[in-house]
Amino acid sequence: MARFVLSLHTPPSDHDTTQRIVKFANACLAQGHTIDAIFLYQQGIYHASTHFDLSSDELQISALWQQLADQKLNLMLCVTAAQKRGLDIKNTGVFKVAGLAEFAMLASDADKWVQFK
Amino acid sequence: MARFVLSLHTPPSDHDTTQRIVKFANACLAQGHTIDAIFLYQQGIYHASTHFDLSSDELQISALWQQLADQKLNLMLCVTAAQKRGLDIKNTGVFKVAGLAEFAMLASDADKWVQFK
Amino acid sequence: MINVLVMSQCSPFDDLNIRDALDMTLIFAAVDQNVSWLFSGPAVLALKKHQQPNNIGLKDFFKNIKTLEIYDVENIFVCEKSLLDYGLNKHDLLIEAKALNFSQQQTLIKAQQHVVNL
Amino acid sequence: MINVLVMSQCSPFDDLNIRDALDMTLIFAAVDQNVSWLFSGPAVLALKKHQQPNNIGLKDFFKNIKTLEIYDVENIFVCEKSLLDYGLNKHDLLIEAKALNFSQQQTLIKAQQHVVNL
Amino acid sequence: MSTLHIFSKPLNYYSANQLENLILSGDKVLLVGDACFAKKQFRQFADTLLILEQDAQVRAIKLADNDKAISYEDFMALTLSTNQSITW
Amino acid sequence: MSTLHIFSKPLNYYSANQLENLILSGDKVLLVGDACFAKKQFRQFADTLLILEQDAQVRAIKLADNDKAISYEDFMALTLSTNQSITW
Repeated sequence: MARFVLSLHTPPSDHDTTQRIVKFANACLAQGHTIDAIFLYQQGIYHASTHFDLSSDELQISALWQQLADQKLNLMLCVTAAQKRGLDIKNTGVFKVAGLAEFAMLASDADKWVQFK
Repeated sequence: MARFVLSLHTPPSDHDTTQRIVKFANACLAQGHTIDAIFLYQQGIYHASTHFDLSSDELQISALWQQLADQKLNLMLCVTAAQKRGLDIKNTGVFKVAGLAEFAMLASDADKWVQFK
Repeated sequence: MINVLVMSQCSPFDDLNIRDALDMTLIFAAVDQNVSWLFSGPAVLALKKHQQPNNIGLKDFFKNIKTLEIYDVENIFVCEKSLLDYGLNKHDLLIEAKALNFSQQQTLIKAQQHVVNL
Repeated sequence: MINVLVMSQCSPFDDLNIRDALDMTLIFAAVDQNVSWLFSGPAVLALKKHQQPNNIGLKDFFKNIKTLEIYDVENIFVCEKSLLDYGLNKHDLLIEAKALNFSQQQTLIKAQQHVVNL
Repeated sequence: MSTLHIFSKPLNYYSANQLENLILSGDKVLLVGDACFAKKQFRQFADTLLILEQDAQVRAIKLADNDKAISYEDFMALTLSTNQSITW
Repeated sequence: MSTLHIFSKPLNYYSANQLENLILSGDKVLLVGDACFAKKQFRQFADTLLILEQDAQVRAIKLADNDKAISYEDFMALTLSTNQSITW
């Protein structure tokens, strides 16, 4: 069984990329592989906002991440990327504030790093 | 004297575009022209965050907007763009939450609409 | 009444660009301006029939594009060359749109007070 | 120790892309991996000397790029063709960087465990 | 030694001149998202294009004989069977 | 009847084929931000390129005889002296 890290670089308004990383993560888990982290970087950090207000026919961003968190997936965001972009790092929902070094160590130990953007 | 509206479409991490719209706005005001609105749309809405944490050698996003607000400039953001992108619309600092229609009416009456991105 | 042109050049699911352009077009119509919407490059694919984004959880904004007709937004234009580039003809499109060559696009642009690129 | 390649293709002041790539490169060096950074397209301009973004209030990240040498990050590569495209030669660059032709870039890519495009 | 090249947008979003020099004949080219609309443009990079089936389907894209529709499980397996992936 | 065309990035960020058909000889082409690096690429669109002076200066860009450096006041005046502006 392989170990993955996934990184997300696009903002939550990119619904298409969002559904893709979530489906990819679910496929990994379904096949018994390990995902050591999903890491929000660049504009991806805005996914950790707790203030989405989406109508019911829209992709439900927060619910998708919650569903991955419920499976004990390690959801991280880059703190310096967030601070520069105005994200409230005290309220990041299911995402854990982390340093870039933490992710780099996980990526170094992983078999595969797949970028989504 | 002419009447302008300006719209900003890039996120606050695009420091270069940010300095440009602010300098353009100041040039308009210095020449005695009117700016009926600066409107945040698309990724631009993140400029209305109140959570920036930027080191002192970085472009000071919030201070720049404050300086324009002090000159009584009408700073607006698109509420639906903000809701979809996870901005906390109850805390938007010097920016006023507005509908797209409000901006469209101002743009219709303005001599010039200049987009920044 | 002023002339406003909304230009779209992004692919259909590139962020919310097409939807932002749709909102902008509808709102200028709502405040009684003479609004036009020009699709070029991969944006012409936003007018392609039979797409079903709801199958992967995405909003079906093609339904909303169809409402343009209901709201009497009639100035919908597509770049003729871009249709060709993506192998589309007028029958493949969701709504009625006038195909413009480059010289007609120039004329359209020159007639505007405001042009916005979304 | 694994091989990680950071690729930059954005222009210097396009959002924070170059700075994000710099952070990524420095952090992989800090956690003792064999990291390389490849600049191509307009990203080669991020290595151009004598730029002074602080004159318009922007952070002078070129100073930070120079620290790569201090942190012993030595695998800095530029696309030879892109240097040509932007009229730059090696003397115009802030730091020492090896110019690679396409075949050398292919070899570099094939040697990596991870490739990240920022 | 093959590389997986992932594209999510039509070709005009990328610097094409560089791509044709960095994608080798043994490499895999995967189209996801809006890149699925632009199969013809990407054909120059690989005889067989891999296409994420769900993304192509929702976009009403007809696949040609030399297109290979793949599932998310296949996508994941591809990242394991290649040496490295590049998301362009 | 002239249009102001504003570019902030090098040409590869745009669909060039379309641009050359939409920029007319009487139009004004203004380069700001990182577009200033790419004067040579934009020369095809206008004999005289307008260049935002501050943006060119911080990028250490030398101007040619047929470049016209302009201030923010000039930029603003340009939007008034042309019929419409397009920020590409």
